[in-house]
Parts: sequence; C-alpha cells; structure tokens
Amino acid sequence: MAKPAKVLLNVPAIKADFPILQRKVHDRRLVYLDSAATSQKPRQVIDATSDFYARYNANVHRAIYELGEEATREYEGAREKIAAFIRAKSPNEIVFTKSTTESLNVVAYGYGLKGKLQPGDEIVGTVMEHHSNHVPWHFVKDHKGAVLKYVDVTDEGTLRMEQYDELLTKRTKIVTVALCSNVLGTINPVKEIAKRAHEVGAVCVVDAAQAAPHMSIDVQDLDVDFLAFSGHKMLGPTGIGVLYGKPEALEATEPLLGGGEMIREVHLGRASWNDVPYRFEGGTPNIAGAIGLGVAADYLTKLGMDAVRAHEMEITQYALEKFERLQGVKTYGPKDVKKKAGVLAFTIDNAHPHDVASILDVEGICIRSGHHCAQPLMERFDLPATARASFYVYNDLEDVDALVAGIKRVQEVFA
Amino acid sequence: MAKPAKVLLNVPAIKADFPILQRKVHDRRLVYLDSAATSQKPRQVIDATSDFYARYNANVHRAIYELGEEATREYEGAREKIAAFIRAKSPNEIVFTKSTTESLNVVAYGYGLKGKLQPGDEIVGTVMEHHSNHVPWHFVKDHKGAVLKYVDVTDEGTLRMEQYDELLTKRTKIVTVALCSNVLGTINPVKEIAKRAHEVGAVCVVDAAQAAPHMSIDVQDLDVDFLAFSGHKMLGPTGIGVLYGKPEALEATEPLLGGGEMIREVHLGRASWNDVPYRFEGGTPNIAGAIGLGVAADYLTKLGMDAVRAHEMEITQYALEKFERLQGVKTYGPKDVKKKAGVLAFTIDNAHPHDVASILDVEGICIRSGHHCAQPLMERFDLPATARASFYVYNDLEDVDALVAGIKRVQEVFA
Amino acid sequence: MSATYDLYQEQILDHYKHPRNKGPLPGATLNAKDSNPLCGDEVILHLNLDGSHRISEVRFEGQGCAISQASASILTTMLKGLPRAEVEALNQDALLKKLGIPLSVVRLKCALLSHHVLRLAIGDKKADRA
Amino acid sequence: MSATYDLYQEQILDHYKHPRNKGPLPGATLNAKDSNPLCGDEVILHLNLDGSHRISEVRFEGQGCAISQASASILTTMLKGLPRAEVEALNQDALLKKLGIPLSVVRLKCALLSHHVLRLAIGDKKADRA
Ligand SMILES: Cc1ncc(COP(=O)(O)O)c(C=O)c1O
Ligand SMILES: Cc1ncc(COP(=O)(O)O)c(C=O)c1O
Repeated sequence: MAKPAKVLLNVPAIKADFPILQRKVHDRRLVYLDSAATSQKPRQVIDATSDFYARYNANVHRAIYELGEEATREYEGAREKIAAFIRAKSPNEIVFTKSTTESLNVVAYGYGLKGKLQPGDEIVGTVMEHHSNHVPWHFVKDHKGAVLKYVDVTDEGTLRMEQYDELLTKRTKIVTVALCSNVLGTINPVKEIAKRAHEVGAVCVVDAAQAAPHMSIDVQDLDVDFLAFSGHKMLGPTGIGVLYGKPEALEATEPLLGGGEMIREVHLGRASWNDVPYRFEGGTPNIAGAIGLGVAADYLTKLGMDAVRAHEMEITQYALEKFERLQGVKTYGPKDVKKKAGVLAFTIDNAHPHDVASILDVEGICIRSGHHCAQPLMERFDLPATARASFYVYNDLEDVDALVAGIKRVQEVFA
Repeated sequence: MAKPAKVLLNVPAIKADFPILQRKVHDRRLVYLDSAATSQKPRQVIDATSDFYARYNANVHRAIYELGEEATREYEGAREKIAAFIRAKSPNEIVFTKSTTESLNVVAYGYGLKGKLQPGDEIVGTVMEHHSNHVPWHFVKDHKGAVLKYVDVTDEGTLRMEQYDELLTKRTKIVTVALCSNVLGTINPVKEIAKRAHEVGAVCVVDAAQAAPHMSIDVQDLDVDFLAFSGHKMLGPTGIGVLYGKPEALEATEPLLGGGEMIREVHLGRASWNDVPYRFEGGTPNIAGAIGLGVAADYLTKLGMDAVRAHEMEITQYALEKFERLQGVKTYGPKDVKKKAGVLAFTIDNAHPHDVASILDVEGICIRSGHHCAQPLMERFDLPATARASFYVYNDLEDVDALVAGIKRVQEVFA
Repeated sequence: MSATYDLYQEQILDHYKHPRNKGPLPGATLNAKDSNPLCGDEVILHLNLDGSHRISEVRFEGQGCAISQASASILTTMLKGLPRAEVEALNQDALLKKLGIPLSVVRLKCALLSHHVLRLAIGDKKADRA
Repeated sequence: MSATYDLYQEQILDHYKHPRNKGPLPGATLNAKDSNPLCGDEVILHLNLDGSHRISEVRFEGQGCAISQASASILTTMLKGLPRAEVEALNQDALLKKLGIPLSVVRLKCALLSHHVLRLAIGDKKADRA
C-alpha cells in the first residue's frame, strides 16, 4: 500500500491516546469507521470526567462552598472553551444542551412553536437533513401552522442553490440547513445561505453535528443565528450538546425546559426567566459532560482544526480512489473532497448494507448501515439503505485498506 | 458525642468508596451535607462510565457491529436495572432523559401542551413543589389554556390533604406532587393522592427527585401514572434522568424532542413515532450516564433501600435533637422523622443563610442556602431564604456534630 | 472468520438469493406489512385459508437484508398447509430454530420481522414490535 | 479559620449590622431595584440629584446576606455628593476595592448587586446582570 506523504496528523501518537483502540474485536484489530455516529474518546476526556467526580463534584451556580465554586468554574470554563472553539463573541452565546437534537428542538419550540412564528410563516429546510433537523420543524407546522418547504439536492448530492431564489420570500422566517451532511458528506455553503436568509429577514439555523468535529467553524464569519452540535461526535462525552445563538436570537427565544436554574422568579402560576444562556439550561446540567467536552475541544484545538480537516481530506481522497476501482460498488455524494467531509456512503451490488456491516464486523471493522436518520434523503435517491464509513483523527490509510479488503470479502459471500 | 447504636450502614466502608471524601477543603475534612442538590459518586459508578468509553463506546440501537451490540446491551441493561429499582412491570416503562426537569417537561408538553389537555382543563399541584414541577405546568397554562390550582401546606410543612376534596373535580386532568420535598423533607402520601386523582379520572405525576435516592419506591404499589427522578442525586452521573410511565400513560404522550431514534418513518413534513419508550429518547442519549446510573442503582440495592432510609432517619433524628437545643436556630418541616427525609432546612437569627453557608464552608462543611428552587414555598413561609443540610449514605453523626459546631461559630460572628 | 459463515450459512444465502413463495397474492384474505424503522427492512405477508382453516396459499413481498428476507422465505415454507391453530401457536423460537444462526440483538430484529408480520396478519392484537 | 474573617471583616459586619442611609426616600428622582434570582438578595436604591447634577440624597432598602447589604450600605456612602458624571464612571472595581474582601464567584454576585442597581438607576441601558 502506498504510504501517504500528506497525512498530516501523527496517527500512531493519537491512537495511543484512545484506550478503546488498543482493544481487539473478534480477535482482530479494531478498525473504527463510524465516527459520524459517535467518536471515540481520548484518555484526556475520560480522565477529565472521572476527575470531576473524584475531586470536585458539586452542583453548579448556586453553591457557596468551595467544591461548588470549583465545579462552577470548570463548567463555565468549558463554556468559554466552546465559545472560542467556534469563535463566538462571548460565552453567553453558548447554551449547553444534551445533544444536537435537543439544541435544534430548543430553537424549533422556543423560536418557532412558542416564539415568534405565526401561522403561515414559512420554514425552509433541505431534503438532506438528519431527522433531528426535520422532525422539530414538523412540530412547528403541526402546532403553530407554519409551512415547511425544502431545497432539493442534485444527483451529485449538493444543494440546488438556485431553489432558494424561489423558496425564500417575505413569509420565510427560518432557514435551516446542515453545515455538513451525515450521509453524503456534502459541505453546504452556509455563509451564502445565511446571507440570503437575512435578506428576507429570516434567521438561519445550522445543524453543525457533522461539521464541528471535523472543520474549523467561525460563527461570526458564517454569520448564522443559531448553530447546533453534539459533544459525543467530537471526542467528548455522551449527553452533552451545544446551541450557539446570537444574543438577539437567544433573547427572542422562549425556553424549552422549565425548571430549576432557568428562572429569575417563580410564583404560583407565573415565572420570569433568568438571563441568556442560563434561561435555556433548566435542571441540573450534565456538568461532567460539559467539562469533558471542554477538554475535547482542547484536544482538537491542539491538533489544529485545519490539520484535522486536511487529514480527513487526504483519507477521503484515498478512499474515493480505492472505491473507484471496486467493481459493483457505488458511492454517494460529491467526489471532490473540497466539497466533502470524511463521510462515505456506499452500496454493494446484491449485498444489503446490513449484511455488509455484519460481515465487516467479523473483520473487526465498524461501519454503519441503514438510513442514517435521513429517510427523506434516502427517498430522494430511491435507496432503502446504504453502508457508511466515516473517518476521524485516529484513522489512517491502513484503515481504508482494511475496509476495501473487507468489501472484497462481502462480494465473495454474495457472489 | 454519643455514638449511635442504630446507624445501620457501615459508613467508614462506604466513605472509602467515594474518592472525593478523601479530599480536604480549606485544610479541613470534607463534610458534605448537600446531597439533596447532588450526591457524591462511588468509585464503582465513576469506573463504569470510564470503562464504557475505554472499552465499548459506540452509539446504541442501530449499530450492527460488536461494540454497538455491547453498548446497546449495557444501555438496555441499565433500563432493566432502573425498572427493577422502582419495581416497574417492564423496562419499556422507563424513559431515559437528562434530568428530573426534562422528565417533568416531557409530561407537561407531551401529555399537556401537545397532548390530551383542552383549554379549561385543570392541573392540581402543590405549593411545596420544586420549580421543575411548577414551571412546566405554567407552559401548559400559557400555551394550552389549562387552569392551575395548588394545594397548600400546613405550618408544620405537610400537605393540607383536605384541600384535594375541593380542588379535584371532573375538570382535573393532572395531579402533580413531589414524593418528598427538597426543603421541608416532607414525605407526601402519594399513594393516597394518586388514588384520589384516579377517582376523578386524572393522571398522577410524581416528582421523585428527592425520594428515589433515599427510600424504596414501588410504582405499582403507589399506582402513579408518571414518576420522575435524576441520576445525579442517587450516586449516578450528571446528565441522566428517568421518566417512569405506565404503558397507557406513555402511549397517550406526544414526544417532546423530535429527531433521531424516536421515529418510525420520516417524510418531508410528516413522521410517525417509534415505540414507547424510544419515542421519548430523540437524539443520541447519554449512554455513559445511563450505564453509570444502572451501577448506582446496583450500589444502592446492595446497601438496601430500607437500610438507607433507616440510616438517614437515624441521622435526621439525631440532628433534629441537636438543633432543638440550639438557641436562635429554627428548623422547618415535620419534626417526626417518619414523615421526613434527611433534608433539614434551618435559619439562624441575625445571620443570612448565605453567610451561614460561607462560614460553614471555611470549616469544610458544604450546605446549601437560598430558595432551593422552591420560591412559592418560601413565599408561603414568608422566608427570603434558608440554609439546608441534607444527608446521605456516606454521612454519619459526626457530620452532624461538625454542622452543629459550625453553626455555633456562625453565631459568634454575628453575635 | 467463522462468525461470518455462521451468519451467512448456505441455507440463509440460498433463501436470500432464491426466495420461496415471493410475490403478490391479489385478493388474499389475510395481509399484513411491517418494517423495521431503524433498518428499513420490510416484509409483507399474504395468506389464504381454506375451508378447514388451513393455510392454502402464502406469499411474501419485501426488501431488506439477507437475514430478514431469508427469514421471511423460510417462514413461508413453514406455514404452507398449517392449520390456523398451529399458526397461532408458532412462536419466535420455532422460526429462530429453523434459521439456525447465531443472532445479535440488532440482527434478531431483522430475523423476527417476518414473524411479527405473521402475528399482525392473523390479527394478534398484542403483536409486539419485532 | 482566617478565610471566615477575611470575608466577615469588622467593616462588613459593621455596615451589615448598622446600615448607613437605609430606608425609603419618597419622591426620589431616580429609583431602581434588582434582585439576585439565585439567592434572593434584593437592593432598592433611591437617588435625588441637586441643580448641579450632584447626588444630594441617597437611600437604599433591601434584604439579603451581609455581603450584599453591607455592599449597598458602603455604596451609598460613596455616592453622597458625587457629580453625576462621576457616578456614571464609578465602576465595579471601585466598589470592590472599598469592600476589600476576597470574593468567590457566587459571593461576587452578592457584592455587586448594589452596583448593578445603581447602573439601572442612572439609566445605563447596558447594565449587565450583577
Ligand atoms: C424535588 C425536586 N424536584 C426536581 C428537581 C430537579 O432535578 P434536576 O435538577 O436534576 O432536574 C430537584 C433537584 O434540585 C428536586 O429536589
Ligand atoms: C447531521 C446530523 N444532525 C444531527 C444529528 C443528531 O445528533 P445527536 O444524536 O447527537 O442529537 C446527527 C447525528 O447523528 C447528525 O449527523
């Protein structure tokens, strides 16, 4: 196998940070190619959460004692790290949620259903969204009478940008789009879309679940109003997510969860809200999760998000070339890695994606199969399911080679 | 100090399981008396979450590969443990959320705002609820036109049960109450309240955040329709909560969060739901959190929830007696430990609760001060704030002695 | 490597590549359809009963992985000629035994989809989700 | 033990036990009120300006912990006679310096509540939450 000159990251050193990558599966080396579903975690992140519990576990914000001070400092410190990670102006623009899914629902309910939207107001999405950026808007349709419209994709898997000309009108109040598709890998021109949303007076809501882990994000440059992502896909713990919002966007948003910490005053039957972003953090937050996510952001920042992106482009390019040469294997999404993140959906003639995944599993290779929570996109391409491999900082070209060898084995079984 | 014959738990052995209890604060032994805010975590729980990340981290449910199988097995295993912990009939009655707060909001939105309730339908709460069991119902009032009514408390801090006679009518659709108050410690007669709710055709929603960690719960015996609690207050991780629901109650509830995993089919503009309980778990769940919570339930089960309760009764009894003898100190809530959990709210003449907490902190003692997210209750007792000490399995009578000595020091400062 | 061939035994691959009783059955008395929401596997079952309540005709349609489709095909071979009472008594284990492969939790859902559709077809109200 | 006495110095306890300028000021020109939502501390400030825009009268009302109330009391002593321009320039640090005690994040909110109310009273639109 040609050894890469251009792979930028020191993968052996990185692998050494990930305890799980030392393990074997079915007596094989673990080849983890499902980071788009959830990433693995470095020791640093695992230790940070254990350390919280072992040394300074306390509830945040209200405690007057030392432990509580420490916990609050670290929790708010994580907020600062995340703000820096996506170049927000202030930590007050960062809301901790449990997931991208919760973040998007916070906007759908708080800005849509319970917020500013009126019946007949329009929301423009795309057909390539993850279910988490479809279903919340259905709620706004069903319970507030909003009208949903969708931008289609080309056969290559890029947005049909010209459709925005027609779909964006004075009635448009929300324009929502994934920064990066979890199936096609397509990186969408979000800056352009946000600009056009603003031209008609709409806000732009961005699902960055597949982007935040893999490329550098500058919310000020993108000029988006809301942006959502998950910790678990970017080396962080499960159960922690982020919602970025411009101050005026967050101020215009009603809270989703009512409860402790998000209030200013509560009386029988009425209440007033705490300041942004606390207004959106009702209930005891995932303190360990936030702290772990802060350390994950540190880890990625140290690698350099541009290096991460370059590394993944290299692997993806290599994989695309290898796949090109495989008979009976079809890939989906852009072929130009400048337009594509390290997500590779594919199908193999006569072999169902589930069976592909099962057979690869036996070889120690983890990939995903199914609709990838993107059924409308699957319908658009008339596919019941695909297999999907996805790459991250701990993958290298050998992992791609293992995948390709595994695919050949699948083809033998289903010959 | 009189050494207790009756404290049932082996506290030195338990303390040894909690790494944080080995640490010093301001050069003093850590005396943690704020478990009602959040509990400390035993090594077993900390290790279980690290172990997940280090050995079998993967997204749950959809993965076909070995890691995903292991993660799913443990995650669903945790659901089984929680079902057993509260004696639910089936794991399908257990929904994982991020907190009690989210659990209660799931019911308020899903059964109330987006669900069955009609304008004018009535919800009966109590004045002793935590904000997390007030504010969600405000949403149902504000956005669905529900009418909110409240049962008052006696000066001793027990529910004025006779008020249910008047408040419960044919219009009542939801009756909600805390199983245990986080300020007064009052243990409410929830079985009786559920029975009366059912008599008028209402469902009974129980906030068990302060009960699940401290006493054995049998949802079938209580015969409640929904019951909510948090992992972090019962030795478990942050960011994980539970909503128990009877099958028919969950079936009648619309999902709160739209997104991945909670759907059956998604098309542009419409979707159908996955089965209960998955319908309520939109987005990647807090997998490590659920697994850690399962281990926390194991830990408590091994101690025995009846022994836990007896232990805390003993400590509370001892504390009440000590406090009784302190001049200028007033306690709130029932004086009979059979009616009271290990939560002791108090005030000291001429010393504000914040100042009490600050001074105790210097002595290494962690207590809470403020409104404890129960402003309507504070208004009822005309108190701006109180101090609050709360006890758990790792506390003993020496901790109470330390608290009492600390209070004397506070009195010196503010003499 | 053995695990691959455990799962994709001759029998499974044969039923997958050459499904028995596949196709529509217009006007069938009992029909049911279900899909596995997480996987997209789909099975449709058509049954006709004769005068003595035996299954006289059975056909399935569907798409999905080898396990789900082979399982449906195998199930149809088990049903032909069976009295209704025995159809009702036919439990998951009977089908799994016939499949004879080791199944993980996720793949179990694939394997049992056809059984679930059968229960829907015979009007079992309590048919759990496969 | 020293930390206790760091926080509860003579001056703080004195202002807490014997607050200066405490009470209502009916008809005052500038009035503002705020509370710390998490703690329940409350401070109300009343100000009168004379013809040359100096603070001629100042009173506070409130309830809360020693730190918040002593801080309010101390602030009033700093305001009396100050020209409006200097009131506007009076920043958080000036007050904290006068308090002269080490403060944790949570207690900082107590200490700065009165300063926040002052900014509200003089109509500073950007007054951050204390
Ligand atoms: C009685 C009660 N209900 C609800 C809550 C809210 O729990 P959480 O913050 O975990 O959502 C608490 C905890 O503070 C509580 O004590
Ligand atoms: C593009 C996209 N959006 C949203 C999500 C949902 O993320 P989570 O499950 O963390 O809420 C995912 C992850 O599956 C995703 O890939």
